[in-house]
Amino acid sequence: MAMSTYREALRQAMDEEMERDDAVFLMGEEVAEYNGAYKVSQGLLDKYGPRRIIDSPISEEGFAGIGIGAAMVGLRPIIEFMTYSFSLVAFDQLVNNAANVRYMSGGQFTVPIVFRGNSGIAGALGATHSHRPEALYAHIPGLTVMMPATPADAKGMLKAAIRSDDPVIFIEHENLLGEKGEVPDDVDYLVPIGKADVKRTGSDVTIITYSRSLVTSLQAAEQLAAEGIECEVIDLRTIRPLDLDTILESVVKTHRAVIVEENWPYCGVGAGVADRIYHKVFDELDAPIKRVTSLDVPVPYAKSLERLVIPSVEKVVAQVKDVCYRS
Amino acid sequence: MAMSTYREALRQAMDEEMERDDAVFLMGEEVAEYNGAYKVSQGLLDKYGPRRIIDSPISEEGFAGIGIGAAMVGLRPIIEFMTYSFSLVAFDQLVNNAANVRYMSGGQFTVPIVFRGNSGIAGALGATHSHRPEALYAHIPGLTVMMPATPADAKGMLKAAIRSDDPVIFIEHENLLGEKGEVPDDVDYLVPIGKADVKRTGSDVTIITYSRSLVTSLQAAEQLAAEGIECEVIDLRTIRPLDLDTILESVVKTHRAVIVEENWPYCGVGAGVADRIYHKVFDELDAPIKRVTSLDVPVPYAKSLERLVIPSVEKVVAQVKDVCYRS
Amino acid sequence: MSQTSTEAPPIVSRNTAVGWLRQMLQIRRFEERSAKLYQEQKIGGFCHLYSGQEAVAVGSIGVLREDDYVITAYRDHGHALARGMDPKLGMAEMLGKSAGCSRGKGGSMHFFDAEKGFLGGHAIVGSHIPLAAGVAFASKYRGQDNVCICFFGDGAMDQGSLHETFNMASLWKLPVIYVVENNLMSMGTHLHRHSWTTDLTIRGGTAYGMPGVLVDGNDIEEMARITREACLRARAGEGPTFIEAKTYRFRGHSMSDPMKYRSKEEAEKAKERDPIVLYESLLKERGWIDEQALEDLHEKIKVEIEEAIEFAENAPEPTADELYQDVSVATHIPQES
Amino acid sequence: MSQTSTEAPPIVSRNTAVGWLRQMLQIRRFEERSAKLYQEQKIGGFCHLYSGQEAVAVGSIGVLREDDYVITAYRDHGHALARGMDPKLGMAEMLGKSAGCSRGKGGSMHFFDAEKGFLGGHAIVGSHIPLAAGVAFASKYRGQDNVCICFFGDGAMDQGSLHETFNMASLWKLPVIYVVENNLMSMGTHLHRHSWTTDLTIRGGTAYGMPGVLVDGNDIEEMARITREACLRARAGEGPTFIEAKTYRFRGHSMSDPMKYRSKEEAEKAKERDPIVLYESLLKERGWIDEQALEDLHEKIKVEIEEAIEFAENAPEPTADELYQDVSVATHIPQES
Ligand SMILES: Cc1ncc(C[n+]2csc(CCOP(=O)(O)OP(=O)(O)O)c2C)c(N)n1
Ligand SMILES: Cc1ncc(C[n+]2csc(CCOP(=O)(O)OP(=O)(O)O)c2C)c(N)n1
Ligand SMILES: [Mg+2]
Ligand SMILES: [Mg+2]
Repeated sequence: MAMSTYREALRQAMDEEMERDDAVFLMGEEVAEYNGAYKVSQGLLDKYGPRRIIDSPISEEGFAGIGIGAAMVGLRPIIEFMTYSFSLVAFDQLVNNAANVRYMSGGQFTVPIVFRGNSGIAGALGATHSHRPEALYAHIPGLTVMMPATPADAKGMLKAAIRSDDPVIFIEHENLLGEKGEVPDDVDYLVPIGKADVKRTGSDVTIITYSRSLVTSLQAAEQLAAEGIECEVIDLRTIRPLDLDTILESVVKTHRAVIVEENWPYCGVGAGVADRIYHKVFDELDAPIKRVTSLDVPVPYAKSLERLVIPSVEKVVAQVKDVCYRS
Repeated sequence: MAMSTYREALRQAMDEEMERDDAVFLMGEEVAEYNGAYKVSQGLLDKYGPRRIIDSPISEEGFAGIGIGAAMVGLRPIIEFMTYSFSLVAFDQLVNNAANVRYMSGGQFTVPIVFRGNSGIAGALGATHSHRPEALYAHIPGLTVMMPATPADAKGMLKAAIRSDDPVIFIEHENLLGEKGEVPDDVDYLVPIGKADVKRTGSDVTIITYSRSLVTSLQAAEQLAAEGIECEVIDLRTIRPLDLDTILESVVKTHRAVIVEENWPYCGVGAGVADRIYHKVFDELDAPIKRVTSLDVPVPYAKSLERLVIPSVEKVVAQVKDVCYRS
Repeated sequence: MSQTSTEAPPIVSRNTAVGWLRQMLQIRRFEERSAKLYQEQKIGGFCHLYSGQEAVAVGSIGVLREDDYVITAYRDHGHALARGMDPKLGMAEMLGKSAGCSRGKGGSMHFFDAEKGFLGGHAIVGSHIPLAAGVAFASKYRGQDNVCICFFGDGAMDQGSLHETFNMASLWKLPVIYVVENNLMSMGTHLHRHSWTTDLTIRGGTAYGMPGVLVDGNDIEEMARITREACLRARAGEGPTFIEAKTYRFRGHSMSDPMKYRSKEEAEKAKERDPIVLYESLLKERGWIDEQALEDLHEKIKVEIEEAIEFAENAPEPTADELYQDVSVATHIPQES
Repeated sequence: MSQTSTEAPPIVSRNTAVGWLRQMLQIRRFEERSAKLYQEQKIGGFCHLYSGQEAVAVGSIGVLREDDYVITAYRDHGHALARGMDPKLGMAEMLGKSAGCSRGKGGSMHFFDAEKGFLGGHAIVGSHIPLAAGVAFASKYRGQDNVCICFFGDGAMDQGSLHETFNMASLWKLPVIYVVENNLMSMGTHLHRHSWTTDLTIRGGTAYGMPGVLVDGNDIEEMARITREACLRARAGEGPTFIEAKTYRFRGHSMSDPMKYRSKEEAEKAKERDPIVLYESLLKERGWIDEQALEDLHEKIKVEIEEAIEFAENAPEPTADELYQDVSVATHIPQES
């Protein structure tokens, strides 16, 4: 165990998996000579050279497809989107080719590929550069969607994603890149795909969250604890497939749930998760599930407005009290 | 009032609006000389000529963007996707440009455009050609999403969409094109955007549905009536913004709801709607909401398998009985 | 486009030549019968026939090595059979049986055959063009000299995926061969109405610094000769080649296309350059095949295709449990409540 | 690229020339101060400076008519100011105030000014290229002869949207002018590493049957002359023109770019061809401006920009109720439970 940032943890994961398997390579904009627009791939070109660390033109649809083709014949590409907002120009490749090739070929071809990059409402980037596309991809059978919130998970989840034989949509958060934490250095440290993690135990309310919203949720849980409300905070980690068991186990215990996410409210991940909880344990709920999401507007540039759009500790605290019928 | 097919109704809507306003034009693949891959634009080239009925190359991203640019300076484009599965290669244009330009320009530019085409699991087309993208677009603030289920609505909704000053994602269903029904010929017959329609009244259960699933739902309602269960069938018509009032009014009356859709189950429209109902009238529900969706797999080619994927009358009947605790 | 080329010493052995003719006949017959089965509604969905273009697939795929790769669009029966797919598997796929080449999950537009290095059958126009470059990237990455050949239509020239991929393929000298089958039509849209120029070698070759070669796609040996040269370049690490194969599709765009946009005359004239008829007479000229042998060959193929149909019709329907199979390598967990 | 061109009789009047110099100085100053404000964290997000490329925007936009349209990418301050945007509005936008040119909702990358026919400010690389063709389509549709000029960088040459749009613009002879500002870098990637050729006139002109004109983007009057010709073609219904403006960006890709990929020498050498310095000396040569007038001009602009900053800093923050404004023309109904 050593302290590393989320950024370093991601790099360690790629580094270790590239050492382990020559079939793994990294391709994307500025990943090589620039050492990554967000420095996630820092040093990898020096270590692995231009054969395996490849700078691409600004051609997301093209290089996403190149990755898929390479994966169909056995390589294990890591395709970096400088940010996930730019995955929208490659959308068809991910949704039609990566997700369908195995099924449409009756299992003859597999697509062991990882698409990774950061996302989120990262600070005055405006509507085009602040997408949280997780719901768009989680909707699609054939894709796995993972979103780490801590340095340790970033490493263990990315290593698991790279070793997965299926296409993984791996979405990081720009504002978490600098977060520090203990990160295991065992080269076989893997966080299993499809397993949520209870980041804080509590008996009164279950907070279900992922990615940066975990930080917000844990801060809220601290505050609430001081006020005598014990929150259990579940970090989904994998958005598809959803670890419903872990969620239900907690909700059946607390009988109350609040979902916190940076996603838009309608037809997003939170709605998808809420629907499944209600369906399974409707009678266990002492109150309707409350949700804290980004507001339903394109993301504005002005920081003073952007601040209002994203989930805040105050909003989480308020919703938790609400499900507890307290104020 | 005259009998027309859903296809003819769509054509009438475009025809009438083009007569009314020279700023309206139709662009897409095979819309002109071929008279439409699905014959929706039959005869329009003869009537309006190549200036206003324009055949495009297979360049969805390009002509979707051309439509948006033309709309920014005051034209009112109707952009046809041969099928909505092909909108995925134009995804960025719809989600980033059409949806955001007005907001990002502080209201200086508007995008009065209609993107239309059919979608659905239409019969042995396979995974790439059977997309139901409504949830992907309904998630995005700035877009309006409309899906007509009857000839009359097809006409009134499309006319309203063309007159709207905002970008509309107008999704037809391939298997409804031949459906016949009474269609008003009043040139100002408009179905208001954002208004659902109670297609059948009943007191026991509320069935919430849209597009082709309305047909399935109404058939199920018939059967159930024979067994003494009266279903109220709500056709959402507009997916975004959702007409929550009409839904809640019914649910508060029946205390039971079943959502029927061709969408995938996770993070789809049904989940989005269920979440909002629970949030508003949790205590009014005598049973958890049941859902009938397409199964969570890429759409297979074999008809024998495809049949299992989509909502069937049997499945709807079973779920309705389930929320009534009957069998 | 004349046939002078084929007056030069033949570039194939008699056996190979007859094998190629056999494959073209097989494809033609496979599709004529498919058309019938489609009308009988035993085949569903969209069904795009290759009739008239057979020489493009057979001639080019005919010079590949076993370890090379082939990928194409939705008009894929010809390429699959040319690559050696058993027509039984193809026909079973058309009928949506689990014995099909894609286990009944792909259908006419999504044929796959891993054993033969046939990577599909892709129905979103242009979407497989990057995949082909990725396959070629893998060969280069591994230091192998096998190549990937990718077929698409003139309409696909207008997709952005082509542009992005061609720049990278050229920049990185990937061992890929792109063949545009220019049948002059993008569905119902004539080439001159969807492309700024009717010379596609400019759009696909010059524009990306690749050799752009125009070839008569109905001249099978010319097709083979040009493809062989492209393979040599690719294997030598000299990068991609763009081949424009001028051809003509005899049938409608798909089974549901009435072809109003074409005169009977045009269609008739085209039939005069039927690649199969052309090759039959050439082989006869060369004394490589005679009437009798030809008849036997036609007969053999009739039988083969009828057997394929019989196999397909008798094959069992996929069972419900197959629905959730092959979504992913890891056990698929349906997100269904 | 020499300046012989400008030794020919000047194509502009003295007043216009001095006005252009004034605009270039305004842009330069606007951005130098923006850089400071960014470091003070008064400006957020991504901020891409145009310093070194001013002659491209000022020279080309300088010959447009009032009813023409301008659209560009995220490196947009220069084009907005060249089109006559009030620096007060620009600076207020940078500071995220509702008095800004996009009401504080767009930011540095998303400037808009409807009054000036400035259509933004687009931050997804290549995504505005089709919009420009659409604007030109509208002019043609209406039988008007106004044009749309669209600016983008060499990196955008690699986006599929360009390919799809250029084919249609050429096919339909749309009155659009595409200007690639070739500053030889796509972020940290040199041109030769992202484009198969460094001659972009082949990729943007020849490849689409448009005239492809190479011009020294630091020679403002050359830029104006070539653009004027393109406008004439467009207004005459002869279709689009592709202009490759060779230039150089003095600063990093964005404010957060340390520019490790460049040597000090390279940067220094580039400064020798600073378009502003070049034009100042040219105008002095011509006796169109003297030291004194030049100093006054610099001073005037300093004052103007300081006033803009003062205006921006004193402008009120947007209020919470503005958050839901301008999502749509119809009242926006938040789908929030
Ligand atoms: C992205 C996309 N847009 C539209 C379609 C519908 N479509 C299928 S084939 C076709 C015409 C293609 O023509 P061409 O590329 O010349 O191939 P050909 O049919 O002539 O073999 C069209 C428009 C599609 N499948 N994918
Ligand atoms: C589709 C997309 N991919 C990636 C990015 C990130 N990005 C922004 S600017 C840029 C480089 C663009 O270079 P160029 O087009 O030459 O313009 P310049 O910055 O030189 O003006 C990149 C990669 C983006 N904004 N959009
Ligand atoms: Mg064609
Ligand atoms: Mg550049």
